Amino acid sequence: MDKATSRPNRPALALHVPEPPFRPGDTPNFSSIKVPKAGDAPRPDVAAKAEETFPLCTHLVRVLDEKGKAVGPWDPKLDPATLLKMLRDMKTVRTFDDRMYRAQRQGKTSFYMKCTGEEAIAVAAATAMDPEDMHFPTYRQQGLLVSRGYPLKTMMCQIYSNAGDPLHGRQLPIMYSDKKHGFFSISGNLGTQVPQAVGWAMASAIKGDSRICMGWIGDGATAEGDFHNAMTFATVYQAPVIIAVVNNQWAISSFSGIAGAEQATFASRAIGYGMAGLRVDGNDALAVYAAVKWASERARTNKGPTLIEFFTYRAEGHSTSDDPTGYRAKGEAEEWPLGDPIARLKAHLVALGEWDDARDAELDKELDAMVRATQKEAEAMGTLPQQGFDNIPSMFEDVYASTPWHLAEQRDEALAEAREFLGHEPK
Amino acid sequence: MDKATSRPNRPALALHVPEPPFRPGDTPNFSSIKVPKAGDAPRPDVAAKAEETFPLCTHLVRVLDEKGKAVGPWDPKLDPATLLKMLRDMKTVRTFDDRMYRAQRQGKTSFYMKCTGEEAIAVAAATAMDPEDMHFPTYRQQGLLVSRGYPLKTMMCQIYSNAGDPLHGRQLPIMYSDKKHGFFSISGNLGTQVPQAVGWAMASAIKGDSRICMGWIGDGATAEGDFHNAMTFATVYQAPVIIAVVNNQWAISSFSGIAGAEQATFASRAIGYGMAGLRVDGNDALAVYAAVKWASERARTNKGPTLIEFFTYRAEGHSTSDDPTGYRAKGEAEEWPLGDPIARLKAHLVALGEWDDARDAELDKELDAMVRATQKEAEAMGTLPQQGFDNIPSMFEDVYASTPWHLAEQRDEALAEAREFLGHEPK
Amino acid sequence: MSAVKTTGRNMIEAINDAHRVMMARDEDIVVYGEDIGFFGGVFRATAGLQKEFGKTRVFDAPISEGGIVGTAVGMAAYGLKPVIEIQFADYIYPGYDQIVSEVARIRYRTAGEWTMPMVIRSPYGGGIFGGQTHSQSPEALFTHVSGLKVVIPSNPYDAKGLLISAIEDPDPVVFFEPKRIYNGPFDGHHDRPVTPWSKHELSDVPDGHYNVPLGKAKVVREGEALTILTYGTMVHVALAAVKDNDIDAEVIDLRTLVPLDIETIEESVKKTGRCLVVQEATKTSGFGAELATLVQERCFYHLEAPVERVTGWDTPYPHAYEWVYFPGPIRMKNALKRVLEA
Amino acid sequence: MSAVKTTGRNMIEAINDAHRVMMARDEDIVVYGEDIGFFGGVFRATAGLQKEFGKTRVFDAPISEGGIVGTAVGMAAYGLKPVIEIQFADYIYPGYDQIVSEVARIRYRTAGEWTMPMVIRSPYGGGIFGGQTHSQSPEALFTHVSGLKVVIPSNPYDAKGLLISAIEDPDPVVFFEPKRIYNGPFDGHHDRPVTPWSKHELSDVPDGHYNVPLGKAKVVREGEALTILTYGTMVHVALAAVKDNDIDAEVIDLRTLVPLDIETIEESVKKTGRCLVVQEATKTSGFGAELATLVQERCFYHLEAPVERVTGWDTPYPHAYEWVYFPGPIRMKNALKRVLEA
Ligand SMILES: Cc1ncc(C[n+]2csc(CCOP(=O)(O)OP(=O)(O)O)c2C)c(N)n1
Ligand SMILES: Cc1ncc(C[n+]2csc(CCOP(=O)(O)OP(=O)(O)O)c2C)c(N)n1
Ligand SMILES: [Mg+2]
Ligand SMILES: [Mg+2]
Repeated sequence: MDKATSRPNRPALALHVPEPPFRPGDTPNFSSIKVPKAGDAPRPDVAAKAEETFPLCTHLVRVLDEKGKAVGPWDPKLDPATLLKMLRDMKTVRTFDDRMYRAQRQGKTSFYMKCTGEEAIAVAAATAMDPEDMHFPTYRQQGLLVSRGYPLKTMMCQIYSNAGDPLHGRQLPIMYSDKKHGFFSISGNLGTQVPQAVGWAMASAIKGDSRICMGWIGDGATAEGDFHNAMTFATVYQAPVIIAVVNNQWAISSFSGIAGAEQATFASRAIGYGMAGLRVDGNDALAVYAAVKWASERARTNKGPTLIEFFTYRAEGHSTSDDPTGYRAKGEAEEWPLGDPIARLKAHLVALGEWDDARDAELDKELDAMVRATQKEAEAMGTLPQQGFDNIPSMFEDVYASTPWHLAEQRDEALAEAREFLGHEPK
Repeated sequence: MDKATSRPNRPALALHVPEPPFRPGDTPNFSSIKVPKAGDAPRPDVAAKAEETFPLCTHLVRVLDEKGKAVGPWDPKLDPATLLKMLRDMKTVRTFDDRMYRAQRQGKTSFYMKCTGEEAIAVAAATAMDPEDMHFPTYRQQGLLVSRGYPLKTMMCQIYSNAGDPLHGRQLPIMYSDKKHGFFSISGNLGTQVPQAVGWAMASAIKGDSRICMGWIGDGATAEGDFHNAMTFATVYQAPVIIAVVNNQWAISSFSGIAGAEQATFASRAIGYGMAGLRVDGNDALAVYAAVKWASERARTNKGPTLIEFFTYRAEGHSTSDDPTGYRAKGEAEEWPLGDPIARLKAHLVALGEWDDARDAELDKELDAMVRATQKEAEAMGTLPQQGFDNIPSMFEDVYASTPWHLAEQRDEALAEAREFLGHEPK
Repeated sequence: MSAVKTTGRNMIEAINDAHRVMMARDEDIVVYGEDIGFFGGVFRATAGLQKEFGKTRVFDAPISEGGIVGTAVGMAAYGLKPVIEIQFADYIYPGYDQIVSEVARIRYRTAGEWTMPMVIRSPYGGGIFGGQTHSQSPEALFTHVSGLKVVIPSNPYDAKGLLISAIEDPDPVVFFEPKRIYNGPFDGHHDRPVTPWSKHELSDVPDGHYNVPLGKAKVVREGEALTILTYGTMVHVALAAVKDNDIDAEVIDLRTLVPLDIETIEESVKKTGRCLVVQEATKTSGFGAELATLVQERCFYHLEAPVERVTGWDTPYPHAYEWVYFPGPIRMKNALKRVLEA
Repeated sequence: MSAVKTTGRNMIEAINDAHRVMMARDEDIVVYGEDIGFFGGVFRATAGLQKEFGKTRVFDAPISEGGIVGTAVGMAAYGLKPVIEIQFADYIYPGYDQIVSEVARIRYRTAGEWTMPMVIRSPYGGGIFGGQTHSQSPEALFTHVSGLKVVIPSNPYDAKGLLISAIEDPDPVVFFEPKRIYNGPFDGHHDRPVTPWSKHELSDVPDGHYNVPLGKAKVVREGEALTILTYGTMVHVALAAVKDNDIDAEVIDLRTLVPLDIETIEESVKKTGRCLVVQEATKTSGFGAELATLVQERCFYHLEAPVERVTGWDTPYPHAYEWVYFPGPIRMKNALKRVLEA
């Protein structure tokens, strides 16, 4: 290269490379994270100008205080039945995650991803939206499906790529898709779903429909150009969409600083576009519910899109392919100042007098049994190692609406190969 | 499609499609544009926290008042020689644009793009930066080259794709490139140069160099994912870079609202990333100079990147391929509230007692004569219609550092074809 | 049956009319792209549509090809049929991820629950002194992506009929329009005056709805000496070369690249025993390679000579050297000679 | 000359070592990509580099392939040599515009004033149950782009030597690493136990600097019956098939796809008179089509049979049907039969 110049009065430049506060071996201490008091954040009118929300982009909408009391203007004042359903759904998600993680470890499938510590977000968001509303999720919103009553067995069948998999074994485990439950096909490609969510919302607006849409993305993936594409289109056309950034502090091994979190919150991105923005305690199911409700009412009344950052923590590894002890300090999840979302919602219900430890333990048992039983049923339809040679023609379907000659030829060739490999006609 | 649902208490959604205030046939009236008084904007310390600049993202840094006086904290207090050089450079750009536009109309080349009304921006930016600093320009920063003393004749030769074209006739007219003048090769693909500018700045920081970098982009092109990529990388690594958005209100036929300007200024994008941001009167050479100086000092002292929006107006068509009367009202340029940058700088010099109408007319004449003479020289080296069959082997060079067999074969074939077409050995 | 009313149209007018006909028939069609609304597009393909169908069905988009395609995916998922314009094929790359990873895959990965009926229109090809970034022919970057259909018309009649079929197709179609022949056919003789479409019979374009089916090639000239496989602008260059050199070639206008009309190709090559494939795109890994490979795979024992290629060179499209780059009459002639004399 | 010291290395270790050797020799090399810094990359290719060479030469990048490539362009323009990692080839598309429109073109459009020496590394290919988006083989989307070199190693020795050559090359190199064979060669028999690289002679990797030149193929098996052209994982599948079926094939590991070693190919095919091209990528418009076309263009009169292709199918790579998709031993055997018995 040309020689770097050093000139009078021209100091040497230096590159800043962000580094997370703790690495393996360190003792995590999150006291530097400012956690505003529950109830502190003001709640603008749903029809407020976007700029009224800007202070909330660096604040934190919180409803549940340390004692499990719901406080402040964002308290959604939910009835106990709804609260209990959310608790149940969140626990279901966690139980499901644990079972499926084990199933992967047992070699029953290739891959799994948990959302431990983030259960409140998808579950409360699903609860706050209408069932007809649409979601363009990432891979950590299994709570949407659970909350909307999608069969756990079908989820498991997808994970096992077995005969009950509605996606015919084509997708990586956990890449669910279900139109009826308003859950768009998860993509392996990060970020792509957010402009898609905006497009869906634009379509709904074009048709004078009443359904709105929510697009989900992780903190790390906000760096993709598609995030900007989504923000731009949502702003320009004032699309009835909610864009949710789940900031769980990590993107595989990269901490959120690598996505820009050192200089601004993710909610602040909204300010740059003149979009309404909220930063929300993602481990507080009530705050999540209230924020999504607020944004959905705004979208529903043609007041424009909202960006919501859910501040949370990825309590486990990125996926079954990941071992976080290689890059972050042990015990971070325990130190995380926003606590565990399930414990906090439980405490709230207990504080309300609607719940107690005994019932809680009972529920855990019930869910564990239910998930185990469901797992048995799902496994009766097969696990991954047994898959891959049944119904081979299906593999050549849905590339196009109908099968062109070249795929027909390839299908026949594949069938002949399978026949030879198996020593018999494939099923 | 499924039928759009209409549900109780769920109002019909509607798509908002931005529309510029004036269309052909309308009488433009820009009184709704808020133009803060010159001198009004505060000037934060160069080392200030990024957030101190946020109010400036919706303000407008202006130095020259209506009487041509330089006022307020941003007055760079330039010496008359510098001011006169800027005036001369801006006039040179305009004269050059006019001549080259005509040359295209006369069939001497395929394409041309003017920057009329925007001359202050590139010229004052070049003046404020060090000559060793780097630019990643778009196609409307010819003022950078002019200010840095790049030969007009070489620019013309590039436009004519003739024997004097340093780019060997490979690039569309005006897609200049010159390393010595710190002017990176203009790309036909919008937006790509901004993350490149950030990368260059990162490299300079990695090497402990002292040179900084400026990346340029139009208002319309900010919608590209690459703009976000640039903002993200610049923020994360605190790259010593200035990102300049030239908001000339139009992107071919689309007004800035289609890029998101209805909801936020382009400078505001900076806030979303926690980057310093300035919004500057682009028709005020002194304000441009002062803002670039501020941002460059910031970058140079490892205080991080700055986004600057230059607020201006594209006074002519997009290019020789465009006729703006098809989509915007006549007379917009004349009504533009920020005036003409050349007239304003001239007025300032007159107000300073350093200039007068006679000298101004003299200068115009001189520049006109100089540009015409240069044009003659350039045309003596050929215009586009005569090009295309000389030095054919050069067309196969620089695809790679050395010519692989397949390009060598193709070169020989092309030469044989040319021989046959011309009826003689090509030059 | 009464005679079909026709109107003389160039390719742009034919494409414009296809939009108009389909938008009137199907309320779910939305049209957007850069500068396509009020202004009607830099090539005027969408002129008048916003006025006729309103701003929420025809509108300008931000300069974000990724956003244009990405939102189109969402719209298609909702149930609309987006017909989007990428201003130049050279600028499709920022949308490439959404096209390859999403548009092309969604039917498959959702087992057909979500489909992606959409048309991605884009002017492509050189010959207008557009330099490196207004001249590219990137079709091979799409023919390699399963799940996409790739269509390229060569005249106004086909342009309208194919675009209507593309819009009606249940699958995503990348629709490349050879911009060099928007206003008139081009025979490759850049040094001769051009003729407008009005002199050409295929500019007699029926009013109203009609289809030119996807996946069907057209034998535009019957012949015995060799088979020429081509599409877009090069159809005209090939026809002219055949005429200029007085060769009894069978010229096939593929019209759809994926799925390919293999039957018509095989039938012809088996008859002629010789084959030339012609593309304007850069040579290496172009679609011509797929064509040549298929032909020799399926007609090997009928071939009397290697399948030859006429292509652009493996360089960017250099502004001033346009006519050295463009696969014109001499390149055609030499290749014809090679194929016939081998 | 003293004997070269070697160390047993798998492909990841060889690639890691190439980085280390080159970074020590050339201060202008910077390495970045998603998760490649402290953690050392999801496949560990950059393990230990940050510690050894510091955070400003080895660092994590935001999840923005467009930004990674875009900033690399700027760094190369400055004079550095970026060696960047795209975590999976399936995720290269957001960076496609910068690669195609910028990286590949800048030397040309600046008449050589700016060059783009950089290496874009990315794991590619299937066979690890990665499903549709961790299995793709997109090499043909790059071989069509003039200005890029495309390199694919098939063993640790070549991986290190080719990566060193790629880093030293003055032009941009897209370096695809067959992830299926990172830890051991794979013969396509998914139902048989795998062997680690340590059992393979090409895991005996010299320490320090050495080159395997770009643009040179390697005849990995000499033979007379037919020529097999392939690269990456498929080299091992081809060798195994040849062995299993006791065929005297000449197997050529291309190593560099662009620029191609046409001499070695021609020489071999002219000798054997038969040719099979083998790619893992989807069939239509794959690089195999270019190979088959070149072979029949240049060796037509030596060919006794059509050039056949063994490829993946024209579908996405379906998770559960991995071994139906993968061009394994049976597909190989059938194709060998076709080529030999024709
Ligand atoms: C375009 C693209 N690039 C890279 C990857 C690989 N990848 C998968 S998940 C992941 C991290 C995402 O982090 P974040 O967005 O924060 O989501 P989280 O996993 O924390 O929920 C990466 C880099 C990908 N899937 N797609
Ligand atoms: C990626 C890409 N998309 C589209 C175009 C076509 N195009 C060229 S200039 C232009 C308008 C740019 O407007 P703006 O960024 O505001 O810059 P200005 O022309 O006003 O200086 C468009 C759409 C392009 N060159 N590149
Ligand atoms: Mg995360
Ligand atoms: Mg503009």
